Amino acid sequence: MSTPYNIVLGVIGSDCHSVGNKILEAYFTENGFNVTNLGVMVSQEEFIAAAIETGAKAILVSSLYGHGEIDCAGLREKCIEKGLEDIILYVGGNLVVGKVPFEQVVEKFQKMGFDRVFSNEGSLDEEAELLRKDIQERLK
Amino acid sequence: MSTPYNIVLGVIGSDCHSVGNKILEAYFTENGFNVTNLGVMVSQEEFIAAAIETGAKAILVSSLYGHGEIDCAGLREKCIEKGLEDIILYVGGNLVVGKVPFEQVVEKFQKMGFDRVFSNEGSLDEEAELLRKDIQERLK
Amino acid sequence: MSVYKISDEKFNEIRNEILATWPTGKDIDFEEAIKYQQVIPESKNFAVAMKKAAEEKRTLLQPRAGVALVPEHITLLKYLETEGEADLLPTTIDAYTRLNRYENAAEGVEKSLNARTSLLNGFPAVNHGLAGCRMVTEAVKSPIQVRHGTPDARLLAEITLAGGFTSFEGGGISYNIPYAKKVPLQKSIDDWKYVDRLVGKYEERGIHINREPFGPLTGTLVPPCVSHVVAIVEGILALRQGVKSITLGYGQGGNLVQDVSAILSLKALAHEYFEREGFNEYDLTTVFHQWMGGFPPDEAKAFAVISLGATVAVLSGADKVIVKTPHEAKGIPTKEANAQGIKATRQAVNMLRDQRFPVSEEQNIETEQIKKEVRSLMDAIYRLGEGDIEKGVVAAVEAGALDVPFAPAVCNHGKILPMRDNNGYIRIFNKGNMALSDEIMAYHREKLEERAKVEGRNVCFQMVTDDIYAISKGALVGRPR
Amino acid sequence: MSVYKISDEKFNEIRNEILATWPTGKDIDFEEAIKYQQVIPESKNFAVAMKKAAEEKRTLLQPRAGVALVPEHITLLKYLETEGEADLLPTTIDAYTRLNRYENAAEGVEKSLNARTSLLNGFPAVNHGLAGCRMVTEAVKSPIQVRHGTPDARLLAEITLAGGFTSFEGGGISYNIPYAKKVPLQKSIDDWKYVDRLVGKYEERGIHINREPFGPLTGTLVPPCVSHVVAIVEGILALRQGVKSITLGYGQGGNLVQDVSAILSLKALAHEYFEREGFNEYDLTTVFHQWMGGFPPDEAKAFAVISLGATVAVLSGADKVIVKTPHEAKGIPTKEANAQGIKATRQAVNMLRDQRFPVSEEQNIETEQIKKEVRSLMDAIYRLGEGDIEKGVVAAVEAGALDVPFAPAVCNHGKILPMRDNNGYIRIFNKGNMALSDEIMAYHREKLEERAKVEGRNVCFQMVTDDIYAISKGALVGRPR
Ligand code: B12
Ligand code: B12
Repeated sequence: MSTPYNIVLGVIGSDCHSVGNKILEAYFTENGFNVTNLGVMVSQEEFIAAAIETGAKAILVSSLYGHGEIDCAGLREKCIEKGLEDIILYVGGNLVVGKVPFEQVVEKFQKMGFDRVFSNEGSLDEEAELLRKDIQERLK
Repeated sequence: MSTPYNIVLGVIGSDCHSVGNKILEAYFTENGFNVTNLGVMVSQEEFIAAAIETGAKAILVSSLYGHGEIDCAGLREKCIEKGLEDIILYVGGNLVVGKVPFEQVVEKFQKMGFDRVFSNEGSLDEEAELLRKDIQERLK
Repeated sequence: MSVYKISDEKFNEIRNEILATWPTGKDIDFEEAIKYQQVIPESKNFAVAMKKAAEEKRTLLQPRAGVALVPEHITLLKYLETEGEADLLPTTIDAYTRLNRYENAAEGVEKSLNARTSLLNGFPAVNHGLAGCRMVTEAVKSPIQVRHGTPDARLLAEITLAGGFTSFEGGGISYNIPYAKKVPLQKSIDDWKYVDRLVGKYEERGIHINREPFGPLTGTLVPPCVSHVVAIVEGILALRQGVKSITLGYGQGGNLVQDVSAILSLKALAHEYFEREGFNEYDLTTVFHQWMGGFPPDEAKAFAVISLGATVAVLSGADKVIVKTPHEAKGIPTKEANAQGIKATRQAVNMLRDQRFPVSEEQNIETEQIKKEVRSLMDAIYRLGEGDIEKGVVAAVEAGALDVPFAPAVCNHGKILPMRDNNGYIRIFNKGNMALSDEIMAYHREKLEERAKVEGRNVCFQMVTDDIYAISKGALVGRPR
Repeated sequence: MSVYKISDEKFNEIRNEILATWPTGKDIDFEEAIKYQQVIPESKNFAVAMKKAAEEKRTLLQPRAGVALVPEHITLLKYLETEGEADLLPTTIDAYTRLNRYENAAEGVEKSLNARTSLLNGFPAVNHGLAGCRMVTEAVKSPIQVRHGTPDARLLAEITLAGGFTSFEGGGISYNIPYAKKVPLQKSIDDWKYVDRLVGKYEERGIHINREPFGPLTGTLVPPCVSHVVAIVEGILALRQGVKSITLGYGQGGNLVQDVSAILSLKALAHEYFEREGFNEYDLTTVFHQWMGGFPPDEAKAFAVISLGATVAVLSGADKVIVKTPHEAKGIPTKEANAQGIKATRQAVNMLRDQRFPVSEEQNIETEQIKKEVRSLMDAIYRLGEGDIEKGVVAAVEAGALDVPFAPAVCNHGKILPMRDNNGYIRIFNKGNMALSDEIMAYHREKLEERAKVEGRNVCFQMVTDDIYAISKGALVGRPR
């Protein structure tokens, strides 16, 4: 592990689910990332401001409570607007309302401009590995 | 309740499930039928012999263990052969192997010549009522 | 007692302000609401149902459920009532409404109409207003409750109680710390005093309204002493405003003995402190929440978690059980999945309704331990509040003398670290500033060392993480892999 | 002890006869079978697995499963092993084979081939012969057992043990009385002596084969004392022929305290009587059967019954649990439904594996009560057999001194009527001729009167019927409607 990458972490919208967020912070920090954790109930603006401030390579958005579709719409556009064309956008959690086949969820959020979409069943090891690769890819 | 009708009861084939059989015997007896209970593991021949001997109006066949299809095939034909053209044939229990939609089971056993086909979820009150009606109908 | 009650003048002042915060507020007329509530049959009154359950020693079943639109919500509730055989109905409020973002909720309603499916995670009762709420409460036969997570629920309470609901969940602490980020504790407590006073006003007019502080808090490794103290304090705050029917809750921890001891001690301690505060006339009942933390995604495994929760609920003698569904890990359940959760629970509850968890040495020890811990925390609250519980609880949370694990609220200290011992009891690894004596902590430490020894590792933070994941991965204690 | 053993001469005589009863018998060569068993890895040996489970205080999970054709049966077992996470595998034998009707079974195989689905309710191991059995046992990684219900299982045992199975369920009483109609008890006991002797011969050559008398009998309101006596007697009969690894079983009754007490007393009593009979070298383990009576047709409700069984199994410390499926009420389960049953059980067992049912006054009372009843019945058996257990049990069954409720066998007295008391314990309403003292019966009567009083009806036969239906209708005690 060379210099740690800066990443921004948070739970979007009016979502209060804090347990997973605390675990993600602990995990990514321990695994060599420089984590700015905005906690729960984070607006799109707050994510972008923090990313600009810290020069983050990626924003990791969580949404658990079901309003992910509404809350995440437009984030990619806003990033571009603010000059974050290259920033990696990940999203994970229980992204939509109800038990929906995961492929459909992935499609929906990829269309919105997220680079990768995760369920709540993923392995953190794999997720961190992907993130590291994606960042290195972007840096080339 | 006028004169009690004679009926024959038993569990067909190599089937050992005796609990339901004991309940059916107690129930139909209490409800004014004259029950000849052959118990478990009854062959087609034994059913017919008992029906002839007692002048039964109906044979109530149980099959729980899944081999109902194999064990019941040909019973109607054998009845006719022995001169029991008019006898009412009921069958009930877990009639086939596996969880099969009940309509399919009914169709299968009606084709075999059973007048009525019952699952293991029926109400004994309704079943006794139907039997009384069917016998009266046949007697007209 | 009346010294604590919000004065009528003050109440009306707030009311005028609050009803103006969203257009549907203007339809509320308290006198009309009283008349409306008066004709609701007793069989639909939640407070009466809870009291009866306690008398008959039955455990009533209640699901959670709420969708964006009125007709769909009615269909859902009716299904849970008939097909699901629920005893009590909920109306779970969406997350925008919980944060008073009625514009967002309106947008959600709009989008749901277009998408022909609910895009909200609950029923936006404020947006649907009095008429919408009454359509819902009139459509069902069972007592029905508002379930939410709203730090400022004043408008929601005004609309839903006038709308025919007869129970209202929440409290100034339990609907702030696990549900909000930046709401000062004194603010949410003040706003909930209004809600309790409103309920008190209904009671004064002979309308029984049940109140239920939210027991499970963050639903994740919450030690019984923490949630008990919050429940007892919120109970007292409610009684002070004239509330009469109180249901205190507890979320399944996972160790059977601890869970049974928790329900038993919760009831005993609540009576003790309610009486200490001078209250004698109230109906106290208990509610057991099936596992509130992360669920296993596999539905068969989820059924086992649900059934185990049902088992403990009935064996502990809880008066009500809140039911989860096999879809829990994945998303808001379909009505079918919701009914499945109730059916599994029904089967377990009915099979065990003639049985109680037999009293044992272990249970006596754990019950006494919980009592000791609760008293230690309550003592600190009284001390910090100079005898007053409200002042004390605000100070205690600020000082971390009372601390909720894994909570999002910044007003919460957030230093407590709970962890399971070798038998799955929830113990405290790091107490932060919690007002727990050295003796108490020595007991917890001893129990945790037992586990560490078995696992061949030191008591460490990794155990906490392992424990958080455990049930969703099919175990209770997060053993090293 | 060797006085009881079937002599080699006698054994070989029977063997020649038996192997000739169906063409596949001629492939059996004991020496070749020993060689075959010798190379089966220890990880696949059932006796070893049971012993290890007991040492590690784990509860192993085993489903029931069997279909007509070899490839389908292998697919099924592999699915249960990987997807279902089963610890131990079964091969459930079809009902024709159980009655030695190999022609019918052959017809079933034929028809199944044509229908492209299994029309048999199990795997016809005799028809598939040595080659078929070995294909099955070689295809899986886990220990695998033959489960059936065969009064005369001599050929089945020869073929399956030579075929690589390492455990064999059944016994001369438990596979006659609940499963057969006209087989004399002495006949089935004699035939099972052969099976046990065969296992003894494997043991003498260093091959461990586990034997498991069938605990639940008719699965319907069987009082613990009845099934315990059968289990203990069959255990002794097996030990006499050289069996070393014995797993005694008990079917869930429904009252938690009674079920836990049953497992505890079963183990204690078995050791007591085994030692009394002069045996010291054996491995004794226990198996708990999830609810064996009529199941609720609704799958969510069935999951609750399954989970409750899993809960009691692990809390009682049983070494193995036999798992039901959500399809139980309807028919032989699909492999998916079967796996669901194991998964639900796995979740409950893992969540509770670090917990035991706490010892209580009620449990001590019930454990002592069961012991008293078993001793009373065993005394009668020794008395009737003039000191010999085999002679005694045949005489006891004939006299009704030992009586199995609701059984089909004509050799069984069938006068005993069990019934639940007010807390769901299985008690005896009418003892028939059972060798139970007046003191014991007075206790049962007292308990039943308690229930009658609560229900406002006299202790009556209707209660028995109500109790039989109860679980499938969603309760444990069959209350009047
Ligand atoms: C505990 C819990 C609560 C607690 C939360 C306490 C707290 N402050 O944290 C309480 C009881 C307060 C609560 C409230 C609500 N909840 Co809630 N809750 C849960 C529950 C049971 C567990 C969540 C949890 O802590 N899991 C454990 C952690 C470790 O896992 P995690 O949160 O999933 O996070 C991990 C992964 O998702 C992943 N991950 C997450 N984000 C990201 C991002 C990236 C980039 C990556 C790579 C990975 C990743 O990594 C994390 C760490 O491993 C879930 C259901 C479940 N999962 O079983 C429902 C659930 C999330 N809740 C739900 C809902 C709807 C609500 C409520 C709206 C109430 C309601 N209507 O029922 C309110 C929310 C109000 C609000 N304003 O947000 C729904 C969401 C429905 C949907 N999406 O369709 C769920 C799924 C339950 C359900 N099936 O209905 N809840
Ligand atoms: C108890 C039981 C046993 C006991 C039986 C003890 C005994 N001697 O009676 C034991 C453990 C010994 C046993 C053995 C077997 N069983 Co069994 N058993 C059951 C179980 C759990 C309950 C049956 C029962 O007693 N129900 C209570 C009584 C009151 O209800 P009932 O029997 O259904 O009878 C009522 C109704 O069906 C109806 N009825 C019945 N017949 C008729 C006829 C008419 C005309 C009418 C109107 C109504 C009617 O009225 C009765 C009274 O209310 C059922 C599953 C279930 N239902 O939950 C499986 C079940 C019947 N068994 C089954 C099987 C396969 C077997 C075995 C072959 C072993 C195996 N492979 O698993 C062996 C059978 C060997 C043999 N030779 O028969 C399968 C049958 C599968 C199928 N049809 O696809 C079932 C469905 C379980 C399953 N899902 O796999 N079993």
